[in-house]
Amino acid sequence: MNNVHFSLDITGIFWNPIALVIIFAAIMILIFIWGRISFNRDYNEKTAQVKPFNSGNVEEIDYNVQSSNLYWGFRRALSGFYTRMIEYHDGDLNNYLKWMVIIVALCLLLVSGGFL
Amino acid sequence: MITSAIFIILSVVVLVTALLSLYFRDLLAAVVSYSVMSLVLTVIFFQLDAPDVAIAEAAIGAALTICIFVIAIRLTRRREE
Amino acid sequence: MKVGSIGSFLSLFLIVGFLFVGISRLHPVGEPLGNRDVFKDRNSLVTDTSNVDTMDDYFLRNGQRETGSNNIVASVVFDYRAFDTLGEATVLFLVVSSISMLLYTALKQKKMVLELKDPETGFPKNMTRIVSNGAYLMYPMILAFGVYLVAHGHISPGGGFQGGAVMASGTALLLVSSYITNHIKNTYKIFSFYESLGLTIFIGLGFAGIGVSFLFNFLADFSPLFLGRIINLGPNPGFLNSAGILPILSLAIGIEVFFGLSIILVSLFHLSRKEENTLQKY
Amino acid sequence: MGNYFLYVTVVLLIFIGVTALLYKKNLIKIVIALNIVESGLNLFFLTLAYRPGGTAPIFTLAPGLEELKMVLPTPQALILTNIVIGFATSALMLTLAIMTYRNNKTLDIQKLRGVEDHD
Amino acid sequence: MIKHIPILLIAIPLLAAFMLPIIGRIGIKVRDLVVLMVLLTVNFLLFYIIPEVALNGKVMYYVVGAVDPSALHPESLGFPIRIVLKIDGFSLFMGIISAVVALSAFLYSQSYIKNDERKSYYQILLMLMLVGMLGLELTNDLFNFFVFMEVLSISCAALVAYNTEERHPPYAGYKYMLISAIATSFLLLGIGFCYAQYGSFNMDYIHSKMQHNLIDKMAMIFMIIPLAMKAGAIPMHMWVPDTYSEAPAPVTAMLVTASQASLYALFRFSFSLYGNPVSSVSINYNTLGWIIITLGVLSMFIGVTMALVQHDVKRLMAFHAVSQTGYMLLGVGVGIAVYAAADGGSSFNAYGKVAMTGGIFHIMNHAFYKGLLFLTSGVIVRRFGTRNLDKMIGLAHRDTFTAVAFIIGAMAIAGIPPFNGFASKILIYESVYKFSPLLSVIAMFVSVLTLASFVKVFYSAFLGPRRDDLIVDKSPLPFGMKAGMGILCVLVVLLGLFPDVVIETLVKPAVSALVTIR
Repeated sequence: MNNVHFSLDITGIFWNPIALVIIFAAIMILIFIWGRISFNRDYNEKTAQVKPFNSGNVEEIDYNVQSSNLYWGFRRALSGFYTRMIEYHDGDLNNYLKWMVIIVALCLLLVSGGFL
Repeated sequence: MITSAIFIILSVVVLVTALLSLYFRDLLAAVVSYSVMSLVLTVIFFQLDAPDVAIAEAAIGAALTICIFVIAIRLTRRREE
Repeated sequence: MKVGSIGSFLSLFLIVGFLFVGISRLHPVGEPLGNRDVFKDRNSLVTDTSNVDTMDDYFLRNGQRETGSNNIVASVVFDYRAFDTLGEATVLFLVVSSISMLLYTALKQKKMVLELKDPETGFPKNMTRIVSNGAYLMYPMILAFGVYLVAHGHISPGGGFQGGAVMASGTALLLVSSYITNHIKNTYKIFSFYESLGLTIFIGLGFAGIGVSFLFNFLADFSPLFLGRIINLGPNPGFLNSAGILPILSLAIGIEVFFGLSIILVSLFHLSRKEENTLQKY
Repeated sequence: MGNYFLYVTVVLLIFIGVTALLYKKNLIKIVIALNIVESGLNLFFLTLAYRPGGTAPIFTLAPGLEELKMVLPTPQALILTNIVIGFATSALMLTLAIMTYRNNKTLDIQKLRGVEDHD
Repeated sequence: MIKHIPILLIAIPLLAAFMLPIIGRIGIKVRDLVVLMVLLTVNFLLFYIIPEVALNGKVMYYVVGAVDPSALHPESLGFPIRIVLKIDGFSLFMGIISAVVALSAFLYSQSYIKNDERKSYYQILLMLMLVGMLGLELTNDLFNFFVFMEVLSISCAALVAYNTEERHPPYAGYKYMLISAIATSFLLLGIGFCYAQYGSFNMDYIHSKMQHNLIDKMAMIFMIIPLAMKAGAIPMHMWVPDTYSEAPAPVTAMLVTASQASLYALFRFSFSLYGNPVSSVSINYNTLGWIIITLGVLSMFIGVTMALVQHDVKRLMAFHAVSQTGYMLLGVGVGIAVYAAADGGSSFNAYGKVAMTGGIFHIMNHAFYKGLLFLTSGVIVRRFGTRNLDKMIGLAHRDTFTAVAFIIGAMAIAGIPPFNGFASKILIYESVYKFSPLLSVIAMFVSVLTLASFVKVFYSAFLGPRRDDLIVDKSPLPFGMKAGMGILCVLVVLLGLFPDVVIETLVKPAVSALVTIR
């Protein structure tokens, strides 16, 4: 316990969480004070602001973005990848086991090739 | 030499019954041939000078396992679809 | 998934090929131990470690002297590797608990059905008197054989597992032949109590030896009258009151295995009995 | 020779069992296949323990001290354990299969994938 | 009495579990108290031996049933004949993780699981799950390892299928059991080959006699790959989301730890059983390391990309479990790859050891924050009666405690300072960067995606207006659930604020227990 300095210091890596927390708290206090001075409150319960728009909507509205569609652009861009991946995760137990057998065989090939 | 011959014959029986128990579409027949396999294995274990294991295999592998298999088949369905 | 299918098939053949290569290179286990000279100096009381180079060789030379059991397999199961046996008993206890937990709701749901004959399948619900009486006649004999196996575990082939399994097959016979599933709740309570009792005896004996070490065979040299009889080394007929805690451990495992397997059988059988009228046609 | 043939049997049993595990669709059939693999493993350990011309490692049954040669006791003890573990495993799997059947009315792997409403 | 601690750690929970059916008839309160006391005792014993094992570097041996339990074998005999338990730094590290998570899962499930007769079976299984984990972490005997692996698998499978009346859980339990049964069968085949070669089951003895010929390498493959499957490495991970999402929440938190136990065994086998980098005949460490790195990087990337598009909250978290396992595999894999490098260990000392430290520290962090996240998911699912994220909103109005716990867990898993995920991830990033910059960049990118997917969960489930009509269960949060989450919350924050304390006391001894040569 002698070399404990409350900071992470291992062979070239330095990281001090306590200092970060103190700095972070100081910044937050500054922002809070600044916000008390200059922010104006525009949250109003009587406008459409309070309506849900992400999940749990009562009526279907055209700007409804459900949480499963949240990263739709990402999914669209990688649609080929995702189709393949979801095909692999089809819940079929036989396929799950096949992968293990394939990996075992590949590693055995590495052994026989003298690589392992 | 005699023991070798016994081993070879019994091994062939074990392999055939194992294949049969996977081949039958009727699960009850499959379970019965599995139990035959277990019984023949018991004889092999006895020939391998392991009487302790042979008794255990006879009681558990050939009797109790079959019992729960049959109950399970009774509770589900008999044909493999 | 076509690629995976073909790939796994090829992989299977590859693995089998490797296994064949592996088994062709196996050297006979324990062959260099020169077992023929083992029993020359049988009556020396020191531990025989000369030229012992494998574990099994040590067991064969010293097992009889250290544990007082003629059956070396029993001495390995209940003394040298008794901790494995404890784990294995745990597995059985675990499965009994899981099956009780999983079937709890299903067993509680429906009312008991007591029809004599299933109209759809035509299976008789009660066997004929010959079968059930025959089973009743057989049952004590099976039990007696099981008890014999348990009690003579350290002398002849047998022991806790085997005896318990044989006795449990008697339970299966009784269930199949006469359909005793009344009083399921009481049966269940009694069986689970005895199962816990067997396991508690086992682990309690383990704790009893903790002055030296856990599962230490403290009765082996304790008293010649109580389970500590010194046997002649080498081939001998053996005595029931030798081998220290081995017979008690064997008895505990026998109780546990018998009641545990019986609980599994009774609960599964009871479920099938309950659902019989909802069985589909074969 | 017979010894070596038993090893071949072991490998073939494991091969048969694993193949069935990979290609059979019925839950109960899969349990049978698993039991076959376990039987192969049991046979493997006992064949390792076997020595031609030996006797069982029990002194009550042994012949005289001369030419006493015993098979190895440890694998036999382990296989005793493994047999009970195998029984326990298959009992649990069959119970789970029964519960699956009660809830889904099928035992076919491809019909009960369990991920239908996720993708 | 201190020399008996290794066996007491396993035997006390076992005794309690065996007697629980009898104790349960006395009264429910007594039963709960007994289980709580046993779990506290196990925790206490583990923390009690930290100074001796971790700080002084002593290895505790326990020979079960011998005349002198701390002497390894009779003097003139070169090998142990009985089962040996061994506690070194790594075992102790994993044991502490298991015991702490088990304690909080038990506290949580006291309120989460309905209080009927099934609950005593549930408690038995939970305790035996802890026994299985502790057993396979403490043992030094291959067959005993197999037995405890079976104990662990069977209890996990039964607990996964706890909700038997719902549609999917029994089949999920079947899946878990089949996967485990196959894994343990292959493991037993490997153990058989080891026994055929060396006539013993003791890991240290086999390690000292290891010849590294073809059969040994085959046995290694048969032992390591099934363990990787049980730890959930890609491409053998597909069972993970299927089973984790169907289990009750506290069980899922324990399942994460069970997977870590398999990971422990993988590292243990590749170092303590096969590791001998300075001998002339040895396995090729570079290849083995790259195999593990490849599995790890694939796990990280595919796990997180699959998690991003899920809309089942528990399935999403399960994919994250796969993804985070990749970090550990990456860290330790880099360590293995440079373990026997030709430069005489200078690269290993420069960054390989740090990578291993990071990877192993990540095991602890992952077990805690992922356990915490799964416990909060239990609250979410209970409140809304569904696992679908589309049907959730505004839980933060009602459950502030859960929301705070979720934020802490999510920030920890995304590697945001000052939580514990960052402390281990920075070690992995920096050391892996010296090994291969690309891998480090991938690891950071995966962290970003992790944050993105947890933002999605937080946004869907906690933010938004209050909607009481969607909430099924309106009862206040019970004390037990708060306590379970609270313990893990505190640990996550503490590990983040004082990472060096844990690294010095627990992680570095764990690394040096694995790395015996250098």
